[in-house]
Amino acid sequence: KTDIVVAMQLEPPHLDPTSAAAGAIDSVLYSNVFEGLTRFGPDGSVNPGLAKSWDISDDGLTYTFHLNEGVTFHDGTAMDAEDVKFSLDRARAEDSANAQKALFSAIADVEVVDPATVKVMLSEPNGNFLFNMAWGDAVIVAPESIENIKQMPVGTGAFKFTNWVQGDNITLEKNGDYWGTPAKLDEVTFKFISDPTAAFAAVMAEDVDVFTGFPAPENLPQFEADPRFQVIVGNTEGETILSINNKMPPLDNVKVRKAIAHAIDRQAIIDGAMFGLGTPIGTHFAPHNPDYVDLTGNSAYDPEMSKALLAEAGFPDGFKTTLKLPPPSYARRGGEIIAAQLRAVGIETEITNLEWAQWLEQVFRGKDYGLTIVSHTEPFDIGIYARPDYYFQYDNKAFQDLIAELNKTTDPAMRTDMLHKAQTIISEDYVNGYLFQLATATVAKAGVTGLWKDAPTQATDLTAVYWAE
Amino acid sequence: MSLLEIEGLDLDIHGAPILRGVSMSVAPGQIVGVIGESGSGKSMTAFAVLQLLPEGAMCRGRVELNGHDMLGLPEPSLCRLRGNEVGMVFQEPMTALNPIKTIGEQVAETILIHEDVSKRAAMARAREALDRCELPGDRFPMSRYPHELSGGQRQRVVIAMAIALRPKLLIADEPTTALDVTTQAEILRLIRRLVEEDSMGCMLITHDLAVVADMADEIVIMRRGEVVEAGPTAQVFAEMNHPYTRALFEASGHQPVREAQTQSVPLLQVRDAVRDYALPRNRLFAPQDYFRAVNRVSLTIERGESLGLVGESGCGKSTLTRAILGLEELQGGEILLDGAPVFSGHQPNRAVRRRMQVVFQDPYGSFNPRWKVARLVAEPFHLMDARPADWRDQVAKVLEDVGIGADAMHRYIHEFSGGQRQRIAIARALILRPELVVLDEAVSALDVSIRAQILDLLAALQKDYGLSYLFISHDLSVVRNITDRVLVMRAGEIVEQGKTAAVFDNPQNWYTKKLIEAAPVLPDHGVAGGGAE
Amino acid sequence: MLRYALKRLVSLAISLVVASVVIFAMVEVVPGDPAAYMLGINATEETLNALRDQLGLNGTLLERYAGWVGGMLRGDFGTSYTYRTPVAEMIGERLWISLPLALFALTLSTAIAFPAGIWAASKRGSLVDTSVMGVTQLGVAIPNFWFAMLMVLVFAINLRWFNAGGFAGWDAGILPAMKSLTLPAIALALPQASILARVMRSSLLDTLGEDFIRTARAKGLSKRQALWRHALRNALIPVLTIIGLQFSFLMAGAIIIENVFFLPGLGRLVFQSISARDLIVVESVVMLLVFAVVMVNFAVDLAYAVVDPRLRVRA
Amino acid sequence: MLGAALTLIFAGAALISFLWVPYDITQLDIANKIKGPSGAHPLGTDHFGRDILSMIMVGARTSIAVALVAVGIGMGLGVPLGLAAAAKTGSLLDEVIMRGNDLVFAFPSLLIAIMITAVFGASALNAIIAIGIFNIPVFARLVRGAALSLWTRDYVLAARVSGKGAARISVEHILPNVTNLLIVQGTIQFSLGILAEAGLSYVGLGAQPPLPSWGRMLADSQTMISFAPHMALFPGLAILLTVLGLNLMGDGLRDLLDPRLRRGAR
Ligand SMILES: Nc1ncnc2c1ncn2[C@@H]1O[C@H](COP(=O)(O)OP(=O)(O)OP(=O)(O)O)[C@@H](O)[C@H]1O
Ligand SMILES: Nc1ncnc2c1ncn2[C@@H]1O[C@H](COP(=O)(O)OP(=O)(O)OP(=O)(O)O)[C@@H](O)[C@H]1O
Ligand SMILES: [Mg+2]
Ligand SMILES: [Mg+2]
Repeated sequence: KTDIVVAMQLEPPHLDPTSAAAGAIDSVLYSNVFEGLTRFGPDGSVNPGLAKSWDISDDGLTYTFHLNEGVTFHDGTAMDAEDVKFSLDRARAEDSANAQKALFSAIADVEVVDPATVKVMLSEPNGNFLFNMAWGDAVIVAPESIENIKQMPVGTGAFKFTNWVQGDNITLEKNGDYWGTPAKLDEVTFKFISDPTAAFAAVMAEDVDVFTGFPAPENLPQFEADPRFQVIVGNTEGETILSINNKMPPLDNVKVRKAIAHAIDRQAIIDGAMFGLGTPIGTHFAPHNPDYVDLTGNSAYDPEMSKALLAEAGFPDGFKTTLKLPPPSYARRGGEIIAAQLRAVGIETEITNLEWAQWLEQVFRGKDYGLTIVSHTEPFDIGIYARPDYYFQYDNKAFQDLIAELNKTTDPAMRTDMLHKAQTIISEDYVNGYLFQLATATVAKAGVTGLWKDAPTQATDLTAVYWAE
Repeated sequence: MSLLEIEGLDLDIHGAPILRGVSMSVAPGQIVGVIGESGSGKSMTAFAVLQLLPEGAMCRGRVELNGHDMLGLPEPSLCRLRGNEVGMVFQEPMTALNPIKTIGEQVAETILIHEDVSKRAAMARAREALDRCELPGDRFPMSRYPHELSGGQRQRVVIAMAIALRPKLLIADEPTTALDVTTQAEILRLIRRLVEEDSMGCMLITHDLAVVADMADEIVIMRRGEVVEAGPTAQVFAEMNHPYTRALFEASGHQPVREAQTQSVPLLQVRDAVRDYALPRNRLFAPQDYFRAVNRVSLTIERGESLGLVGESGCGKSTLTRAILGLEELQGGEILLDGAPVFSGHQPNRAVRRRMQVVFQDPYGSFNPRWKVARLVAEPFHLMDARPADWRDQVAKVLEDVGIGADAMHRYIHEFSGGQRQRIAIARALILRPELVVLDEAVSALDVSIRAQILDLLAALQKDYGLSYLFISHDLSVVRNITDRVLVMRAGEIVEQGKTAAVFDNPQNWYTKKLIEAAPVLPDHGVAGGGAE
Repeated sequence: MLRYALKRLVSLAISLVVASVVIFAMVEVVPGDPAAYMLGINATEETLNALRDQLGLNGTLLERYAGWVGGMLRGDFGTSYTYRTPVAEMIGERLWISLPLALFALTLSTAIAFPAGIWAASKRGSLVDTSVMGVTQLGVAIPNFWFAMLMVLVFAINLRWFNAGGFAGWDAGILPAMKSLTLPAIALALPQASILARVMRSSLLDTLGEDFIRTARAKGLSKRQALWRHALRNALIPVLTIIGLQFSFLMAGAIIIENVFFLPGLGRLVFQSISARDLIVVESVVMLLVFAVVMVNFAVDLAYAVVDPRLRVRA
Repeated sequence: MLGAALTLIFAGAALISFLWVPYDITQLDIANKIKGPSGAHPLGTDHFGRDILSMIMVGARTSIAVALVAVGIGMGLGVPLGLAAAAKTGSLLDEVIMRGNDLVFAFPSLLIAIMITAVFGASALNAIIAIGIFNIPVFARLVRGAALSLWTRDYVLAARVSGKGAARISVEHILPNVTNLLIVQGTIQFSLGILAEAGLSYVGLGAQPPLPSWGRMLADSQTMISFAPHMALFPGLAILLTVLGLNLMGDGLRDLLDPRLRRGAR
């Protein structure tokens, strides 16, 4: 069998990974259709992509990429240094619609040396640059096909885009002219099933072969018990946190935030909302990262202490605030549990369920909220705590200086040290309630081999997938 | 040999006895009139013949139609007989026809059901039947729908359906009750002609004694599900063995005792009254069209007088009444009560309104079923500035006056019979001690015997309260017996007026003549004649 | 007849205009910026503005309304904010699922309801009547999404006779496509069929009590004949009204049912677009559905005139 | 009879829940989640370990409240509108009211309810408003139709002869005589309201947590139906039985009230 049906929850709004935040685009296209200079491996490591190697100048300001030769886009045109320059310049241009423009902010200039070599000049050293270039937002596109990219994506990957039935599926086929190791599958269909029930039913009925990011953890035991299926549970970069509006009284009081943190029983949330899936965290950092520090002790479940803290802060009878929840079930279910736990210490919450767009508008941009639950899926994003205008509105000069310093630092040991410090600061400032690292579950038919276990980025890399006998 | 033989027919519906030992017979070419007051079981007898009884009905006895035992036959055989050997005409022409089929189709259906003929042949015969019922093809094509015909014309279609196959027996259940006197006369004439032509037997059901007196060869009088008297028409009228027959006869021609009270002082004056109704617009921007329901009508009612107003349905009687009562404004002319206008400055004049009241036709529809009698009768007090403190006593008094009794005050209206209701309606009209009472068909819906009592009551009250009456009716015999003067109205206009006796005995206008001719009259021989002396 | 139709047409046009204003006004107050949604968490203000300009979100209300209505009249429903494809195309695609589904459900409900209603009415008071009435009572009371859930559990997950959801696509052939519509159509049709059967029955019983039925019986028609030749067409008038109304229920009910079975139909399109703040799609789809409902009611009005000759003259 | 009994059971459950429920549903008991029916929890527990019987009892409150207020809105606005339209037949007012009704009818109601709650936020209140709006034309039409025929009754004429104005007649004579119809239609709309609330809550646009609602219980249970069918079965049955009860009661009331109405007014 050389074809596969892969289901996922969200459908991409369009197919240009370089002009939208929607992770669903990467889930379908990353590495399969589009490739960047570097690429993420299954473990989150940064590996060579279209660039087979690179040189970094000693001041860390110039990156010279050596491109693979003989690479063509799916429309037959060649992929060369001009395309790289075009892609990077487009992403950082004034009128760019790139959702992660910050990834490119360090770039001062891009220079074509020869068709197979491109030089990128930075305005200041950036320890994350190669990592940044591996993102889906930094994939290489061609000027010839940019016009229709949203409907007809043309990349360099091992699969070619063939068709999109909006609201239902996207099909890819094997790229026979692939420059690297060819894909093992001939045809791939991505099916979009947003409803958790439908997802369960579709897998059970064997309508689909693989479901990545299976949305209903409660159903996993059934699949595990069924020899027809395998369940792969892996890590993601998603720190699931109870975000707190640090500027809204009484939440601007660190004692109140600490009280909230101690009122929360993480394990109950992981069990109740995620049916046991997820790793508790005590700070905004992925536990599988070697630089992680376990700080869960700072916010151990202790309602009595929580009540005491509230009394100390001047709220012996508790207070009332809002809890705005985006659609995913970790937020909706987690929200109900947290509300009950907070109520137990006297904090009343008014729950509002929001669609993503409303959440972005009200919470993320409007900062009109007291509490919210969301999973921050961007990898390595502790830097957001250095942005006082970010929706937590956490403003700590010491932390900001630390991060600025970190960005300039390339020495690994020093970076580790600084990262430990950063994690501790936000944990002890109780900026947010740190809940758990989101796990991802993939349910697949028994014979499917080669799927990624973890999700270091939002991708469904099928280039190595095949059916075992 | 008789065509229809009913013997000892008992009928129960869900165990309740409806008919008891009914017997009668109809011979070919004979018209048998079945009369009796409402609910006496006339229709049920007819339905028992056709075996079209309501659910839960149980028949015993013998019904034999042309040798067929109707009570014993299975349903398919009954279907073959219905429409073929016996045709039936119903009371309500407005609803007896299927509104969505053409008249041609409906008449032809009778033929198609029973005979194996082509649709074309059936249509041709339907045409013939319609022609026979005086609906000529040039004016009444078979493609017409029922709603495009008048009541009388629809009744002819129903008759055409019933006689299309020239059945041996025709049952007509109150075929003219819903129609005008003039139309009634035509339909009755048609039935008579058809009976003669085909020498059909005919069972003619009616509650109007005068109708059978004209038409029937034999009469059967029913009361509470039983036949109380039967025999050849002349003999029944002459003998009147049963007291009920006598009472019925007497009540039909009842003439209340009354003295003329007219004072020749004009109480109500109507001058050149015009009432237009806006017609619904046909097109969006079409000019507004009007229908003139009352056209330059003038009349005067004098103090203490009873003025009659007669005319066929839709001629504008009720419209005029509404204008007089100040419910609707006139488009021309004026109405004065004792010199004061009913309407002044587009507002009804309350002071004038207090002095007029009205009694309506339908004793069931003229009361709010959710109110108690006291509140109902007291409603006109609304015209006073404040309800008098002793209003309860006044209500009690007026209830006594109309012969109901004060204890009725605390009961609901559904606890009273039609006749009692009409008395309460009169009480309500009298509560403000008005000078003029308008009686719009006030006795038309009542059985003859009750009607007689109400007429007596009205006559008595006129004397006690010093009332003037405007008495509206389409029943000429009643008008003749209770009014001093009469107006004849047609198509919104008054075509003749004068002293009641003069107009009835010597009508001048052709329409008045036609109206009087059409009205069926009771024979004035026999016991009844004697009794009136 | 023509006049009747014209009059209906005028009131239809007015309805549509008012409806468009209401829909537009309502959608315009929706909080949530489509541009923000599309660009996500890390977008900068300038990118947002650039995108808003592209989407034509910066005009005045009146301009935008005029643009929207004008476009629709020309058959141009605008371009989806999120999918960046012409809305007309998206609707066109989804229509190929929603319309067959609605028609399938309507056919199913009529096919069940008519015989059931007629049967029950003709055997009034019998066991047949009682059981038809009992079953329809249940059918009216059952929440259709719950019924759908139970059907998925039984027929898709346990018995595996049908797919749990999704649409096979018309390319896959009529049969597989119809198969994927079967469970949703049943879920949609059941309550509708129950209502319709009840209306059919009571309307028939009313008509059977009319005088003209007695006339027909007196002509020699059997009960059956009277029912089929005279009662049925007359009884159809209230039934037509209900069928007309049901169309609107089917359209709306489809939103929930399409979600249960994840059919990519119009209802789900509305739902998705609401959550994505894809205003233009919401506006257009709702307007289209209202248009469809208004047109169906217009058709029902005309059907009345066909059934009932009295309406043909009463302009 | 059966209808009244079923309705009473659920109304009673809702009332009792104010005083007493088997378990406090604001307390989550994750350790005891998704347990089938047992002695301690007769209908089992849900995914947060809450007692389903208690949830259904408190949920009845929400359903009944939403449907009741929605019917109240529909009656409160629809009845006066219908009375006014009937009192002034053929007038501009009548035309405007009736066209307005037609317009509301032309909208697919659930779709608009979804839009309303989507626009103004999902909450029980907005669900009430959305359901209520679509009740207005139902009552307006019903009342207008019934009132029109009542206006031709002679007792209305008699009231006019007594000098009463249209408003007074509408209140004194028309309204009392349409109450039976209103009660019957009210029960039907009430049951439709419960269904609509369940539907809206099911898609997440009705009552918001922590307010329990039958529709949301179904939504919550949906993914667990395959291994915990009791979670979907009982709330669904609650809806089914309540609606069934109300419908049966509506039919019963119609039979009870209608002939009297007909007899009273002939
Ligand atoms: N379907 C029915 N079920 C029960 N009783 C009925 C039914 N139809 C008529 N009746 C009763 O049968 C009796 C006779 O009714 P029938 O219709 O024969 O009277 P009628 O003499 O024709 O009166 P009318 O002059 O009013 O037509 C009445 O008391 C009536 O109440
Ligand atoms: N509100 C109205 N609008 C339009 N036309 C009306 C209205 N009321 C009455 N008419 C018409 O006015 C004419 C006279 O009606 P009216 O009720 O006065 O007749 P009537 O003589 O009382 O008849 P009946 O004996 O049947 O009571 C009829 O042709 C009727 O159709
Ligand atoms: Mg009769
Ligand atoms: Mg009249």
